[in-house]
Amino acid sequence: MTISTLEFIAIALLLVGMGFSAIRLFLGPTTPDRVVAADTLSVITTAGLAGMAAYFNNPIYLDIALVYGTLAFVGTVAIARAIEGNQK
Amino acid sequence: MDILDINTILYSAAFGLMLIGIGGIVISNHLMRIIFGIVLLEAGANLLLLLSTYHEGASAPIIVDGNVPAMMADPVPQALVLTAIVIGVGILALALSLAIRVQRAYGTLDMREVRLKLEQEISAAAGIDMPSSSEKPADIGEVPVNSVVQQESGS
Amino acid sequence: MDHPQTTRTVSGAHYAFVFSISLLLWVLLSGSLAWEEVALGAFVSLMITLLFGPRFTIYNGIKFSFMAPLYVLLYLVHFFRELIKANFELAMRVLTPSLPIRPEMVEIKTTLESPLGRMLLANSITLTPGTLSVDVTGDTILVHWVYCPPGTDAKMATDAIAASFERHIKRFLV
Amino acid sequence: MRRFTAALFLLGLGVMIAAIYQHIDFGNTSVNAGQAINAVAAQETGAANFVTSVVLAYRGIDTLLELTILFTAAMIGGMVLGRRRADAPRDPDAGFILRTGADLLFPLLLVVGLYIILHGHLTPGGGFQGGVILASAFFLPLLARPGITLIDQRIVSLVEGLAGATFILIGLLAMFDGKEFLTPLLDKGELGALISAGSLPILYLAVGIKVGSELAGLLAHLAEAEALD
Amino acid sequence: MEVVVLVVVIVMLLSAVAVLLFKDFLAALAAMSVVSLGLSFLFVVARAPDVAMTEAAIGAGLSSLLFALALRRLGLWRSQ
Amino acid sequence: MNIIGDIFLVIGALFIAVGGLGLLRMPDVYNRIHAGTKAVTLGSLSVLLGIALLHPTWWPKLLVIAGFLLFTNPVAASIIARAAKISGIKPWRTEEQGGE
Repeated sequence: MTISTLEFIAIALLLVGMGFSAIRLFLGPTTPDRVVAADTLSVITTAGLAGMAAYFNNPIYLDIALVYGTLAFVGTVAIARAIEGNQK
Repeated sequence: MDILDINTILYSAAFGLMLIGIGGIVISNHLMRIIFGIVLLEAGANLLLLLSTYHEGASAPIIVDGNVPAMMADPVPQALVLTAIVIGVGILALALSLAIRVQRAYGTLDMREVRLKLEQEISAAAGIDMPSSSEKPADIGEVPVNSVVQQESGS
Repeated sequence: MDHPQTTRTVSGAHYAFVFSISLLLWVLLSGSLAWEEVALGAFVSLMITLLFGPRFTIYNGIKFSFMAPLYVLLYLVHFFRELIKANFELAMRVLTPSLPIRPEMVEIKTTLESPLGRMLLANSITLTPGTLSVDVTGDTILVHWVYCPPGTDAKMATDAIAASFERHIKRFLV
Repeated sequence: MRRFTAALFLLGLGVMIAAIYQHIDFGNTSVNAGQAINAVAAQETGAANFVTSVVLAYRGIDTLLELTILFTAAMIGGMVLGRRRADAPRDPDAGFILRTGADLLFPLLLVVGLYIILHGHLTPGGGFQGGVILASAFFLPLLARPGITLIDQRIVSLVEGLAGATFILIGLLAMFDGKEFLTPLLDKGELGALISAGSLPILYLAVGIKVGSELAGLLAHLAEAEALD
Repeated sequence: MEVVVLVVVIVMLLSAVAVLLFKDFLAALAAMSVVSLGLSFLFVVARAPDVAMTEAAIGAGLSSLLFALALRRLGLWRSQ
Repeated sequence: MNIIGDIFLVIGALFIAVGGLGLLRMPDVYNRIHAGTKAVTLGSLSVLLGIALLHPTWWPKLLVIAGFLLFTNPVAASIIARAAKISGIKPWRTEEQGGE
C-alpha cells in the first residue's frame, strides 16, 4: 500500500493536531482542560482508526472506530459527572 | 538496532509501559496510584504477550469476502489477551471495591498510615505491646499517629 | 426537574418510529440487504421496542407529515453551512496572532417545547459560529459566546444565535 | 530511602530488559500453533473470525472459567460494598442535555451492542465487547438520573443465570451427542454468511448477555455505594 | 507508518508517566484514557482487531466509568 | 475520485490541526472547548468523507460513525462546560470589559 503526497500531508497534519492536544493534556492548569484535551484526542483517534482501515484496505477495522467513538463519549461523560460532584 | 524499526518501537512501548507500571506500584504510597500502576502493568503485559507472535506483513485473522490472505496473524495470543483484558476488568472492579472498603475502615488511603493502624489493631487484639515497626516513625512525615508516641513514652 | 417518562404517554406511532430507527441503524451497520440480516435486525429492533418502549418518550414531539423529510433535509443543509462557516471563523480567530476574542455568558430563550427539539437546538448552537451551549433549564439556554458585541441583551442574543435554527426545527418538531 | 531503593530496583530492571533486547530476534517467532489453527479453523468451525474459533471452540472451557471469574469478582464486589443506607444522600441529577442525550442514545447503543455480539463470528467483536457496550448503554441513563430503577435487579440476576445456563447446556448437548464438552454443534453453513458457524453465535449471544448483565449489576452496585463526604 | 507509530508510542508513554505524576486523580484518569487510546491503536497496528476493540470498549469506556464512580465515592475528585 | 478523496482528507486534517492549535492558544476552558469541539468535529467528518470517496462501498458504516460523532461531540462539550461551570471556574474576560 503506497501513500500519495496528499495523504502524507494529511497524516502529518493529524499528528500535529494530536501533538498539540497532548501538550494541552500535559500542561492544562485545571482538570476540565485535561478532560477536554483527552476528549479531543479520542475524536482524533476515531478519525485515525478509520484512516487505518483505509490504509489496510480492510473494512473490518471500521467497527473499532465505531466502538471507540461511542464508548469514549461514555468515559468522558463519567469523568465530567465526577467533576460535577465538586459543587458543595 | 534501528530506532525506526517497527518491532523496536512496539517492544519498547510494551516494556516501557511495564516499567512505568512497576515504578508506580513500588514508589507511590497512595492506594489509588498503586491501582493505576497495576492497570498500566497489565496493559504492558498484554501488549508484550500479543507482540510475541507479531509478524510485520501478516493480516488480521479474519476472512473477509471469502478471499484468504497469504499470511495471517496468530489467533492464539489474541484470544489469550482478549481473556486477559476482560479478567483485568474483574480485578480492577474488585480492587476498587476493596479500596472503598479500606477508606471506610481506616479513613485514609495512604498505605503507610493503613499499615500502621493495622499493626496497632492486631497488637491490641492480641493484648501485647506494639511491635517495633519496620519503618521508623520519623519517616512518616507530618502524620505521626498519636498512639505511637504515647506507647513509647508510656513503656 | 421534569421527568418526561412519567408525565407523557407513548402512542403507537412512536413505537413504530423507534422500530424503524433501530432497523435503519442495523441495516446501515451490517451494510447488506440479505434477508437474514434484515430479519435478524427486525427481530432485534422489535425486542428493543417492546422491552424498553416506555422509556422512549423522548421521541415524542415529532410532527408526522409528508413534508417532514424535506424539512429535515433543509435543516441539515442549513446546519452544515453554519458548521463550515463556524470553522472558518474559528480558524481565523485562532490563526490571528492577537487572538480577537471577547467571551461572555449570555442567556437566550427558546420557544421549542419538546425535549428532542431543545436538545437539537442546543447541539446546533454548540456547533455553530462562536457559541457553546453550557446548560439548559426549562426554556432558557445558557450560552458561552466567544465574541459578544458590547451591550447585548437576551432578546438580541436570541435573534443572533438561535432564531434561524428555531425556524428550521419548528417545521418538524414541536 | 525507600524511594531510592525503589529507583535503584527500577534502574536494574531497565538494564536487564535492555540486555535482553540484544538477544531477541524481533518478528521471527517459532510458535506455529497459530498457523496450524489458521489452516484448519475455517473447515472445522465455519467461523470467518478465527479468534472466535479459538475463544469458543478450541478454548471453550477457558471462556467458561473466565465467565466464572468475572461472576465471582462482580459478586464479591457487591458483597464488599454492602447495602446502601436508606437515608444516604444521592448525587444530583445531571443537566437537561445529558438526560435527554442518554435517553436518546440508549436504544441506539443497544442496537450497536447486539450487532457487535451477533456478528462476532464474521467481524471483530463478540460477546465481551458487545456485553460491555450493553452495560454502558444501561448505565448511561443511570448516570444521568442517579437513583432511578431502570430495570429490576432480580430480573438482571435471572437473565444472567439463564445466559450462563444456556452456555453450559449447549456444552452438555455436545456430550449427549457423544462428543466432548462444548464441541460446536449444528450445521457449519457457508463461510462468511450470517447464519453459519453452527452453535458459535448462540454461545456468543449467551456470553454477551451474561457479561453485560454482570457488568451492569457491578456498576449499579458501585453507583449505589454512598459517597463519603 | 513507523513515524506514526513512534509518535503514538511517545504520547502514550508520556501520558503513562503523567498518570502517576498528576496530583488530581481525575486528571490522571483522563491521562489513563489516553494510554488506552494509544494501546488500542497499537493493537490495530499489530493486526489484532478483536483485541483492539476489547481495549477500546474496556479501556476507554468501562474502566473510566469504574474509576470515576470509585473516585466520586472515595471523595478524591478534588486536587489535594 | 482518488484525488478528491485525498483533498478532503487534507482539509479534515488541516481543521484538526487548527483545532489542536486553538486548544493550545485559547485562554480558558470554555474557549478551549470551542476550539476542541467545532474544528475537530468538522475535521473528522471531512476525513470520513474523504475515506468514503476513496472506498465507495464503505459508506453505510462511515455514515453511522459520522452520525455518532455529530451527536456525541456537542453533548460531551456541553457536559464538560457544565461541569467546569459547576466546579467554579470563572469565564475568562478581556481587560477592556473591566470585569464585574
